[in-house]
Amino acid sequence: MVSLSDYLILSSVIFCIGLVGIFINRTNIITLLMCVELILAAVNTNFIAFSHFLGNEAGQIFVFFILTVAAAEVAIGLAILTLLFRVRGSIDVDVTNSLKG
Amino acid sequence: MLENYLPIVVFIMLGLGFGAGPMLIGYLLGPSKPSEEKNSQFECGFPAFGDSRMYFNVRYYLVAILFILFDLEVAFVFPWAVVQSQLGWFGFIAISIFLFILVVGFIFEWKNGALEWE
Amino acid sequence: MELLSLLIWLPILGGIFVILIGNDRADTARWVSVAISILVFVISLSLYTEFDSTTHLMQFEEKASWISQFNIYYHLGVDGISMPLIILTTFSTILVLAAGWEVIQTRPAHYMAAFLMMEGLIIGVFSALDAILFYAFWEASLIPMLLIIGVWGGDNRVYAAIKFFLYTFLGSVFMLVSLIYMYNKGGSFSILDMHNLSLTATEQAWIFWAFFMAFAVKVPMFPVHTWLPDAHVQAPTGGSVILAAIMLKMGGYGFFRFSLPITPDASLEFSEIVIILSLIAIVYIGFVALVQRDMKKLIAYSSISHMGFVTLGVFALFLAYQPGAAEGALLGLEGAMVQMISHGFISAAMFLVVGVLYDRLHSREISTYGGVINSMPKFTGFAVLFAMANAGLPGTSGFVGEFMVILGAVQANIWYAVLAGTTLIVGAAYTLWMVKRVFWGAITNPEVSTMSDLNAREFSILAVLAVAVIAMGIYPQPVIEVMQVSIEHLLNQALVSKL
Amino acid sequence: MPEIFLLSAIVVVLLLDLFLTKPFKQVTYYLTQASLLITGVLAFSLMGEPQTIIFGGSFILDNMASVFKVFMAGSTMVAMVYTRHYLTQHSLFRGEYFVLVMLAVLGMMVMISGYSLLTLYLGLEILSLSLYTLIAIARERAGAVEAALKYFVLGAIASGLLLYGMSMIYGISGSINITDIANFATSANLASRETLILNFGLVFLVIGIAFKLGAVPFHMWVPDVYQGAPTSVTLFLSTVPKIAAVAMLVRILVDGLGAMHAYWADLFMVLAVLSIALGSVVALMQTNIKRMLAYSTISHVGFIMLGFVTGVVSGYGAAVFYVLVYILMSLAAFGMIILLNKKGFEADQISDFKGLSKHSPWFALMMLVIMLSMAGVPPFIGFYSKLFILQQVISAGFVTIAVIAVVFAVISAYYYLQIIKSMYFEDGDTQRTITAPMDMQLILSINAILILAVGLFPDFWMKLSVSLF
Amino acid sequence: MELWQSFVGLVYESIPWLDGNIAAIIIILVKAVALIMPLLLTVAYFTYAERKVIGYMQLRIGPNRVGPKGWLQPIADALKLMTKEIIFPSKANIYLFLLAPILAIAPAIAVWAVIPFDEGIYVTNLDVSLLYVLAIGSIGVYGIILAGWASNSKYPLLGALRSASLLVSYEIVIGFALVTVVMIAGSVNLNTIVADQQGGMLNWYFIPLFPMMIIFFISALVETNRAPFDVVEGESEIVGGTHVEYSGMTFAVFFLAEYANMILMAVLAVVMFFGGWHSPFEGVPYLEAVFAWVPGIIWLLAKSTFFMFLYLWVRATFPRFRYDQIMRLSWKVFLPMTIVWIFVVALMTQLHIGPWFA
Repeated sequence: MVSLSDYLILSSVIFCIGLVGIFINRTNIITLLMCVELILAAVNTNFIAFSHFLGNEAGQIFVFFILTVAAAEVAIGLAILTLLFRVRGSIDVDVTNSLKG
Repeated sequence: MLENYLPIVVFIMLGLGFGAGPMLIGYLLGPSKPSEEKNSQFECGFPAFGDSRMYFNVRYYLVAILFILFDLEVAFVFPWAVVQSQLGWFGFIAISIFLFILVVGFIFEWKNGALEWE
Repeated sequence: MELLSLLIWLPILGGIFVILIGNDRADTARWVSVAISILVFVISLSLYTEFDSTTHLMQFEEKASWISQFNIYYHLGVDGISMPLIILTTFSTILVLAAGWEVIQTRPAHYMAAFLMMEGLIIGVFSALDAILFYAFWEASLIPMLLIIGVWGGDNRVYAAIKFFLYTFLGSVFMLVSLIYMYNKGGSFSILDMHNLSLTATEQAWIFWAFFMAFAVKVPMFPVHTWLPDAHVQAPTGGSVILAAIMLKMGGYGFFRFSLPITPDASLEFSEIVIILSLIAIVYIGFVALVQRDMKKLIAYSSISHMGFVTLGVFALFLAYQPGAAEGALLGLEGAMVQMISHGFISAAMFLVVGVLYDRLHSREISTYGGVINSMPKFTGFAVLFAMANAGLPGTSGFVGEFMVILGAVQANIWYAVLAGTTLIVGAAYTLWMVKRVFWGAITNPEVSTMSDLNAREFSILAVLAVAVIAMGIYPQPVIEVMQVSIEHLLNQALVSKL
Repeated sequence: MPEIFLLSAIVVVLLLDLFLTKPFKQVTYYLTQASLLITGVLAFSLMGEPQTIIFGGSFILDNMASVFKVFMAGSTMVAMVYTRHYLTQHSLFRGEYFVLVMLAVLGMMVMISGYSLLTLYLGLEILSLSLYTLIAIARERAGAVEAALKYFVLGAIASGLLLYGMSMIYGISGSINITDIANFATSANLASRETLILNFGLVFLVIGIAFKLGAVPFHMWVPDVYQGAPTSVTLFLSTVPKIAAVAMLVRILVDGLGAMHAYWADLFMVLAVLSIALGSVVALMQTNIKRMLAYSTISHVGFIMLGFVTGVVSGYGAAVFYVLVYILMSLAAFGMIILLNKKGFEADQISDFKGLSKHSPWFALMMLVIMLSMAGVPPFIGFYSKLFILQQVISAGFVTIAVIAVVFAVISAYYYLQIIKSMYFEDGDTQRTITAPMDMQLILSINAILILAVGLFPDFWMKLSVSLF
Repeated sequence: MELWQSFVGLVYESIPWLDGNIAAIIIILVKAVALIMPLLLTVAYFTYAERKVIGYMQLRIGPNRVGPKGWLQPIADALKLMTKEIIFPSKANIYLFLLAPILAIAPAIAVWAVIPFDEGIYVTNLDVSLLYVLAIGSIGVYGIILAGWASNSKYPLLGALRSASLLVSYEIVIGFALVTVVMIAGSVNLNTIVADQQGGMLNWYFIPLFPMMIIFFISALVETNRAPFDVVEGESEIVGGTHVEYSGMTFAVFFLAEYANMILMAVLAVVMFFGGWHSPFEGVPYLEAVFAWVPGIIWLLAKSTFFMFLYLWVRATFPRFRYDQIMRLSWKVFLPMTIVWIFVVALMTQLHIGPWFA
């Protein structure tokens, strides 16, 4: 049987991949977004695993909402990306450098 | 419970196999005589011009975004739908509020022309 | 309204009123503000007349709950130490306002208002008996000064203004921290309660240095004095006067009100350091003043040097004190007080003198002038008098304070006294040399001959000051009398160990 | 409940705005103001009610919630007054703007009243999503879009981290309700493994919250967003959400994990000191006033966090007081920037303040008050908030921290002085006049005067802040 | 059923060294073969049927050369496709290019795992089988998008974009339409849904959900890129859309997926709205007895065949829609309709109307 810690290890691995991806990715914003999604996936795994092993649905409900919010986030994120593409002609991380102090 | 999912895994594997297998067969059986002309991208009879990764209408994005949102609403409605007959009027009112807000958003999109497609 | 509140808020509200009058009605604004300042002065005189000089207790007390979260009270009161300073403040303000009469043409109403507000705030500083109230007034008084220097100052005013502000701000935040510390320890922000708060030696040391940061900057003492020449030089005449005459006294007052009574043991322990710094200020800065070409700068440095006497007098008491014979210590303390007041008159006068010259030729360089006596004989008379006072000529107020301090210092250590005494020579040297170069001799600059002598306004201002300087020089007794008891009390506080 | 009203109002305004023709677009604005007003009144009417927890433990009504909501509605109204001027000047006036603001307010209200990890998270996201969109509302400005993107990406990461922490807390405590979590955390017989996992989750929660607050080293978005966003959005986002963030912090860390205070206080202390230091120092080099204020915000946030380091009720009260004060000041400061905006002219440089004291002495004076208050000079309100925090910090025994804080406060005073310098000591190149409508001028003046007035009589507010806990 | 049980028993006995898992997998494989082989055959002959039926409708004969009456035509087609060269466009991303057909066909096959053919006849009985169908079904979009993208050519990209937006638009509609089904059945298990329709035609869901049934059917046409909604291929506009660059078996796989999906949609329509394996004559006094011998699976297949025929019929009858018309249909007509109908069904449930909401 799959144990709780297996899930937790899996989720933490996903989480770390997401996090590392964010920090080493210096080129593409879409990749950034995908890394964020990875983090959320890790969180969801966590919640569901806990929920399952605790016998408590709150975690699953939470996941439901996280998914929704993630979707809304993606919607807005893509919209912003589109805008950025329009004003900049590119969606590389490098182009977001006009704001400096 | 979980063993019910084993067939699913097997079927997905099979599905992938049914994709890969025939192509492999085709690759083995068919001839392979590539030429530059043959391998060039399709164009209506003249040499390809421009970048095929062209800009496309932002409406496609819009549809994608709307899809994400509405699909999620569907996902929210499903659990309710399963048990709605047992929830009684409380469930009805709750989902009404939910759908009402959804509809408000829908009207907003509609009025803003997000659903127009020229 | 109680007397002290009236003294604080009348000028502040008056300032707002003057702002409302606006720059367009400049003359009205001028008259109104001078009227207010005179009114305030008159009211403040009743502090003196009704003052009970037989007690060290706070008088004219007012107490109302202000911030009950921290037991902060709107608590005012004066004793013999603060009362003279308040009167000095109200007095100087009139002079300053009058002195700025025609000189200030840009935004005159704002100028006047700034001074009025500052007057109220400074009176607040001197009369606050609650530490936070004190701190609030202390900091708030920076704001008008900042603007006065920055808006109406000289070419380098921005730098000077900001430097002035930041120096004093930096110094005072440490004071704030230690005030809070004491509040947490004693549960009260009342200064009088803090006097009785028992503190360990370490705490006292920290608190002492925190206070020292605040007050030493303000006084200013030797290593942290550099803002003062800039500020004085760049400020308009009125600003310089207020700075020298009053704001510096806030630092000295702080030593009297906070350092000595709250941290007596630390004061004792570190008194030598302070004394040495004071002596450096007195001697070294005196020499620095000697080489100045800018009159204002020269006076600024001489101010630092003179304020050195104040700190010297204050901290010499620990060395001067001998059991059974508190005379020497008392002399030093009183001398410091007297020195503060007299310096208030003298430095104000000196800056006004320079201001008069500056109004004529728009130059503060000593070398611009020469033979001013030829064109401005009346003015030269005053100028020489004040210069003498500045040099500590007997018969002027300058002599009294310095002499008392030196007497106190003698009790402490003869060498301190000797060193301090040199300032009489150095001070005489730079002041008289300046006088010689500016007023005597032949007219080298043709413009000097065109200078007109004092007008009635200038004359009356300088005359009043001259009277004050001489009166205090000849008969300082009234001043000393009112502070006697309070200072004796302070001495007791300073000498009783808290450990 | 005010939330329900606000939600209905949002729907109404959203729909109404769709059907309003151009000449009547202002109706949206007035409706927004009315909705916010009524929301505030409703929240006010709930004040003093005993604490109740509803919706299965996921929603709390207490005094803190009510006070925060009232304050939030009020400050949003003020922000909207300023915003209208900005929007009309820059042709950004759209109905969605106001709807989004109201949505953000709704999200914040949920955050304030949220009493389970889920409601808190949802509130946070409603807020964040609205803010992302608001920033990008100036579609054609590269800076704004870029700011939106940065805020979005970092905000999403922060949410992710926060959620990860939440999942850990949920996993170990078995509940997402703050009440249960608190019971779990206070229960005496925690195994060391359980404490470890709680701590593990806690770290992520703290990081997430620090992100949202903009504390160093999670502050990267703050300057860019403040600078890039349209000023009216910056105004909104620099002010009101701070209350909500603090409320969330209180709910999770104080109410829920108060027993773990010893653990998170250390983290907070580091974050706070770093924020104060970096915010004060880096701001010195800014020429863009929005960016400068961003760094100043970071340093203010440091002070707010210091209040939570103390771990006592009055310390939390001090933090809350600081937030309220900060919002009052920040509103006024950005209001002043907006005031200088003219048709097609985006005032965002410190040099835009040059010579303000000449042509508009009144507002120069107001700005002087605001800046000095931010610097913490008495008698303005900013001083008392710092005083309160310092008092608490010292009373908790962290004298060194207090000294560091005040030293950096002095350093930060320098850049506030830069603005005063521009206004008073320098002359502008061009004569600029104030074109703002009277209502804005009036509200802005009142706002600035409040900084002084509350500064003279801060007692009530301090007591109120402390009474919330 | 008994036969099956004994077969399973036989497997277990004859290969004693097998542990349970491998045995289970083998059993599943056997089931899969039993399911997929007929499916492929159906696909093959569905293409044939299409050409024939449309041919007759257009008064021509259709394929008639290969084998008697052209019966071997599908086989010939398959052989031809197999021996064609697979062209890899020079600018294409080879891996994605090849992944696309796989992603297209895999869901089309995987979905069948949960389809109930008769009471108790299914590969697996998931509690969430309907969700599984929806979830797996939407993966098909990736195949199309990837195909368009990986080809790195204009027409496929255009086709992919169009296709993707169409698919997702109609997926929402299908989702909402199926919500109403779930509302009545109170379950997302396909078996339960079918079982719930027991008791004669009146109990089938297409009666209370008639509009939804129509919407579902039309959406199914769109989802499978069938005429009159085949703008994705749109030979006359974008010369075959996504598949332009595909040849030989790569193309055949797409083709296979499309037809498998069509069949799937037909079956789903039956399962959702037309009582699945239930006989239409249940509860009808005389006929019920007459047709009692017919196994449920036959009914299911018969009904499905009707729908498959309907596909062809529609194709032969209607002209192609314009793209914007299709989009408008989904967003502005179907979507509001489904939402309204959700309310209606909810109300009917609360008011206990008819035999369906007792």
